[in-house]
Amino acid sequence: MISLARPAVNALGLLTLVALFVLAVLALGVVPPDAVQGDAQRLMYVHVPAAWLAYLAFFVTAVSSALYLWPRTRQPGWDLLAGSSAEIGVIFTGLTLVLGSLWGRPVWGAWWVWDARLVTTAVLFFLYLGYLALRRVPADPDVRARRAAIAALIAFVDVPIVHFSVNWWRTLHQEATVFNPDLDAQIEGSMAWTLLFAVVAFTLAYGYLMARRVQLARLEEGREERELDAAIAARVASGSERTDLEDRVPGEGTGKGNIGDPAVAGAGEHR
Amino acid sequence: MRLRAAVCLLGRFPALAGTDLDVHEREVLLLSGPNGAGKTTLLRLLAGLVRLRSGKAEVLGVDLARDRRSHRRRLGFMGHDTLCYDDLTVRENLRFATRSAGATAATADDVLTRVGLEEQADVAHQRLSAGQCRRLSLAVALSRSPDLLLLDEPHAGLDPAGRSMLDSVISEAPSAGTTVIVASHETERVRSLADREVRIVGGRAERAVLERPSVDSAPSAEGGP
Amino acid sequence: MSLAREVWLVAGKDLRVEARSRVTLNQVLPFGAVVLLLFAFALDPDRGLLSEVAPGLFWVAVLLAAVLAVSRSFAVEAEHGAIDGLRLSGLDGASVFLGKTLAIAVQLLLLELVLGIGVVVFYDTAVRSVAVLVLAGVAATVGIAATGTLFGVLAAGLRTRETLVPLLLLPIVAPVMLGATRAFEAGLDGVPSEAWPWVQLLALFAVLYLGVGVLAFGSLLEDA
Amino acid sequence: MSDAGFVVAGYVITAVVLIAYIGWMAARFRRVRRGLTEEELERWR
Repeated sequence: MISLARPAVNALGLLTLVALFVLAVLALGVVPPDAVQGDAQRLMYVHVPAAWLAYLAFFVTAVSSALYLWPRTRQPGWDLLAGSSAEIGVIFTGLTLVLGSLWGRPVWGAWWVWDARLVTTAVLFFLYLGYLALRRVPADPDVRARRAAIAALIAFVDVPIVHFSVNWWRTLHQEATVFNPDLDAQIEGSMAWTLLFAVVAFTLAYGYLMARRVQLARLEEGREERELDAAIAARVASGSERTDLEDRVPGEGTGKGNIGDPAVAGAGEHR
Repeated sequence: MRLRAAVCLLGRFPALAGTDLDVHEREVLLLSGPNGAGKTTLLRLLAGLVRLRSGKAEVLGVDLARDRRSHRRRLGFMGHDTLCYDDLTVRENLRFATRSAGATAATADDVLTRVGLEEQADVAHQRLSAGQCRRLSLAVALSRSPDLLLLDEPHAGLDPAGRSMLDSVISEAPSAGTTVIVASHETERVRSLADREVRIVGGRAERAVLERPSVDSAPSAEGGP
Repeated sequence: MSLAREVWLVAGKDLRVEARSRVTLNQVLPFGAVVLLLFAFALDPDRGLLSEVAPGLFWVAVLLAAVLAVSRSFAVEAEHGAIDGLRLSGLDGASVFLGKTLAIAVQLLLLELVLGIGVVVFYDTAVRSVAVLVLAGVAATVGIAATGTLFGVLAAGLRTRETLVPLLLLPIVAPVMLGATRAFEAGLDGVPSEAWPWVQLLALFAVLYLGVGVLAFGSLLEDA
Repeated sequence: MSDAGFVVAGYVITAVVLIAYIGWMAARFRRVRRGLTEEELERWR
């Protein structure tokens, strides 16, 4: 299970901060503007790594969900990892879409184009938004984890189908993909290096955010567990106390002691 | 069957908190105790309908922590609800229950007569009265000739004829090889049928209140299957 | 009992409940028709435009109706603890999944038939290949029904299921929506042979999610 | 808006999103930690 000590997380955070700062300097100041697109092309150095990070995050979600479902590797930690990664993935998918729009407006003349890659990313955003909504529904932790893991795999299976079908759709109807945001093979040297650096910097950021998010999830889960243990202990205590006080003639009138007890009163007989 | 320190959650509430319970083969066990004590959850746990959070539970030779499903076809469960579909008739509901459990449709008709619903066989479930619903519930539980019969407040809402029918079902069960566990507030009535009574309080089983030497059950109080 | 008999038992039960309550006939079908009618208002019933976009509108209407059919399928199980009865019955999770999927698919196909006739008549579209329409329709419907049943049971025990099911289901079936629309475009007023790749895609989707459902449904039903 | 305007907007949005997310986590950390004993806090560190 991935878990970093606190100093390591802080060091990673610092490293990320420096890397992102250097990236900003490189991308905004050092690298020359693109011959065709001019300054607008500088958005590539955040847009492309954000998209990479989103896909990486969803991949991590799928792998940890599978590890949770596989009986031999089942550990609550995988569930926390899956949930944390999906959350970061959704944030960066959203960021990718916004940055793509900002890039598209000056270059394509439109905020949104029905390009295959854009549509796929948008569907991905909603897929995992639904997954996060499912995770937020309160339930028994084990039940919730299993449910979420299956939902994550259902969503992940869909990703290649969405991509494939949308790609196909747009190539059959060749209209919109004239402006391809793809990297050309003949990309200029300094641009390529900056982009590579950007991807590394964003991956560091992912590592830092994940470390923090998993720590948070672990703490919150720990608190829930403690509350549950306390509730169980209280229930056990209330039971033994009652038998001491009561004479052992069971009957209809004995429910009285329980009525004032909020835990018991809230329980009801049904699920 | 045997429970050790069983803990079950209903959502985030510990309905069962460290329950210990042994049940002998072919006995009639009464579970008494106040509302909210965990009787219903205990029966649902034995039926494999709720997950065991910690502890051990073994029912009909099956470890519930590992497998909550394979003992179900040997089980009759009568809960608060009928587990039936409003738009189907009594007979259709019962036939679906028996056939899905692998029994024949003829069994369904036998059981219908036994619980006294043969006149209502073609009435839609949504038109049944509360008492008729209880009879249907019992019929569903009996329809698969269970080894273990779990009854949750079975007398509630039944008329006198229905009650005596139910009493005879309970008292005849052991001789047919069936173990019966009844959760009930009608303690006086069920006590006369039961071999043993266990009180459930605050999610735990207290010691047995009533022990009756039974012909069929093992002599030791805490032994059992 | 064999798998086929169990599947049929569950599907037969669901269809019988449906035949008695007539919710699909009396509510879901009119709902789909109203959706198509509203599209016609929204797009200005200029006939040329409507017949051009008819396949897409048709599948949007079907998809919205499918959300209702799925939630109905599990609302029936929620009443009187019927879902507990299903779990206690000892039926295999795979049979319950396939049975419920089959029942939803049958209802949706009937609904599509009626809506389809409505589209052809009122939107004035040509029909070039019935075979394409039937094959694409069946494959798409099975895919929608399978994913719908999966998400239906996933949300069955939850209080927010009415809103959660569409949020989960609609993005997942985006490829079905796309494929079915393209195939219908080809089959209605296009070149029918262009539909085959899309029909294959729809079939792939259906088979894939039938497989996922067979594997995962039992475990989801236990925690519903 | 000029090209440079779009670029600046993009970089600012990226920074804001990152900072907001980290800030949101920090707020939740504070809330959870309020319920912890000293010993548990130590173990977490």
